[in-house]
Amino acid sequence: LRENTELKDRVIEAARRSTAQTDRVMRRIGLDLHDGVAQHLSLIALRLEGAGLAKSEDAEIVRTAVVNAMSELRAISRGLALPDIDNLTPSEIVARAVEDHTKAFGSNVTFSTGNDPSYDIGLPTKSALYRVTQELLANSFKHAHADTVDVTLRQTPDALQLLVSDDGVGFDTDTRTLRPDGGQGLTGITDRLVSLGGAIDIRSAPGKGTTVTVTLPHEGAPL
Amino acid sequence: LRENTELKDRVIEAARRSTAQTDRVMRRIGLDLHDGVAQHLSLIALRLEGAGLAKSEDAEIVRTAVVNAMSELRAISRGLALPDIDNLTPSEIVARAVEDHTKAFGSNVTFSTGNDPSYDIGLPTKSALYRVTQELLANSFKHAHADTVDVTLRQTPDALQLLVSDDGVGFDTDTRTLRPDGGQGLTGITDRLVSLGGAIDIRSAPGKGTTVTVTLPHEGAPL
Amino acid sequence: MTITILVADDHPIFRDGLVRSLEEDDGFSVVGVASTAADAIALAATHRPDVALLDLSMPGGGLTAIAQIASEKTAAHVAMLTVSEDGKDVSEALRLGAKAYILKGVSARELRDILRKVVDGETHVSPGLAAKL
Ligand SMILES: Nc1ncnc2c1ncn2[C@@H]1O[C@H](COP(=O)(O)OP(=O)(O)OP(=O)(O)O)[C@@H](O)[C@H]1O
Ligand SMILES: Nc1ncnc2c1ncn2[C@@H]1O[C@H](COP(=O)(O)OP(=O)(O)OP(=O)(O)O)[C@@H](O)[C@H]1O
Ligand SMILES: [K+]
Ligand SMILES: [Mg+2]
Ligand SMILES: [Mg+2]
Ligand SMILES: [Mg+2]
Repeated sequence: LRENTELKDRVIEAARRSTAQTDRVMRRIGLDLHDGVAQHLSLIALRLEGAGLAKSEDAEIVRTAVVNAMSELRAISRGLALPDIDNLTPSEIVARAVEDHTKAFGSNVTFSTGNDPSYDIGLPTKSALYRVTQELLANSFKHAHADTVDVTLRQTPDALQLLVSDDGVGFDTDTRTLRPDGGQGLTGITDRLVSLGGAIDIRSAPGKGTTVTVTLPHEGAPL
Repeated sequence: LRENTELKDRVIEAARRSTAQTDRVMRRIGLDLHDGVAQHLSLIALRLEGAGLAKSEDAEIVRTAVVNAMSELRAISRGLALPDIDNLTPSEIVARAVEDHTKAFGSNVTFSTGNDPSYDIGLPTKSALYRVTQELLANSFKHAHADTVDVTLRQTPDALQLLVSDDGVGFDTDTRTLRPDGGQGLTGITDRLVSLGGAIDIRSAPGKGTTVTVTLPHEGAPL
Repeated sequence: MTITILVADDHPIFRDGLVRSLEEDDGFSVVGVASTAADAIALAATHRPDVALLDLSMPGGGLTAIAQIASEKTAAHVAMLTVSEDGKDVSEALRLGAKAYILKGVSARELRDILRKVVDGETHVSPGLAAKL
């Protein structure tokens, strides 16, 4: 029995490690890109103006390529970096994820929320809240072809409940979720939630839209 | 008892997921960088002359910045991508990792190996062999300040044994390894090995150098 | 004499810049533009260019295109233009029959100089890559 409990702890610990590892790789790459490539590109942009480009078609091509390179780099970095959410409440965090998503993709998302708790939740729970919202919105945008996406955050005394629901194409949850090769998204989310004692429930069927319900205990993780 | 075996499987499965997840994130970012930023930069290099800043001082700054941005991007992509090792034998893979390391860092590494098995090992085991060698050499280079680093690959009928040993500063293995915040390296390696039924053993002490021994069963993973 | 070129690259914006970089010089004429290995192979057979200038990572794979174009001799010369500096890619490309391996990051003028040399029968590998062979 004791061995059993130990093994259960190791499952949670392994999920936690997986999440931490992914975060670390992402942060590292984000920093490398920011400190290296992004700085050189900024310099290019700066000096091109100073050099007083001729009014040639090539000048326009180069200028556009600089803008494109920078915005692609920013998009990649945005996916890698977590914004500064340490001092935000749960509903502010979800609102931020919704805002970042609609700014980037121009899609139509509604958000409703209740009262925030009067105490602070831990940073791992905050990160999970942001990343999970980000990924679920990305899925609805990429796969669902939905007209509307609704995000709801409910708060009970001991848990957060996040619902992301779309009226899009839906999918067969038996075959499409958590396949080892099925994209990083839902697998990554699940690891993140398991490591914090949380859970995910996916309701979908072809033609019926998708509703994902995520539960996260307030207290956060057995860290 | 059955629950017990199930839980053990889940620990291995979680480690495997962690590794796969990290690989996927890295591959995805590598592709995004290659298809986006790198192509725009290439276009800038191609058309800069035509853009009318051929002779100014700024032109030289811009040209240098383009070259620098591209070489940083290549360095990041190099770290992200796994070279083409599908058709290599275990000793060729380790030799390749050693060669890539010495080319990049100009450090002094010796490599000795025995006979390769006459059958093929799986791709997950091959990837693990390359990544583990890459990370252990990077650690010896970054942390050890060693004069020499020796890499040895031994092959028994059912396992590969890789030793990476340096005569550098060493470290206290109790406090420095597998800390959740202790860098992606040793934690990532351990997950990779656990997922394949392998193991890692680290012998080090301040001032005494470091020897890491990695064992990987030939048969590879419970995939 | 005008050098005829077939261009194959799956990145449309870069490809346009590439075509422009050749067309702007009276010595070059782009006779075909492809974005996949299959298109490149077919267009080479149709136009028989002096040089097939191929991207490495495009649908179907640049290596496949080299193999076919070089073995059927539908282009007089094959040259690679790619961001990959992987030694394996370089040696494989040359083994399959490419006469030049050029890293993206070249300027239009450098590129044209290299292509002229290739047509004259020279082999070219971008500096720094030769060490990887
Ligand atoms: N809201 C949705 N509507 C329709 N299909 C969905 C939705 N969410 C997920 N899916 C299906 O489930 C699959 C798995 O999703 P998951 O997020 O794990 O991977 P992905 O989005 O394909 O890739 P990644 O997240 O790594 O970019 C998707 O490929 C898609 O087929
Ligand atoms: N060969 C070595 N010699 C001396 N110290 C080492 C050696 N290998 C590892 N260490 C110590 O162990 C720590 C953990 O190593 P690990 O590879 O996990 O992380 P890192 O190298 O610091 O970061 P990352 O691998 O993410 O770049 C290192 O920071 C270093 O202090
Ligand atoms: K022309
Ligand atoms: Mg997804
Ligand atoms: Mg390390
Ligand atoms: Mg391409």
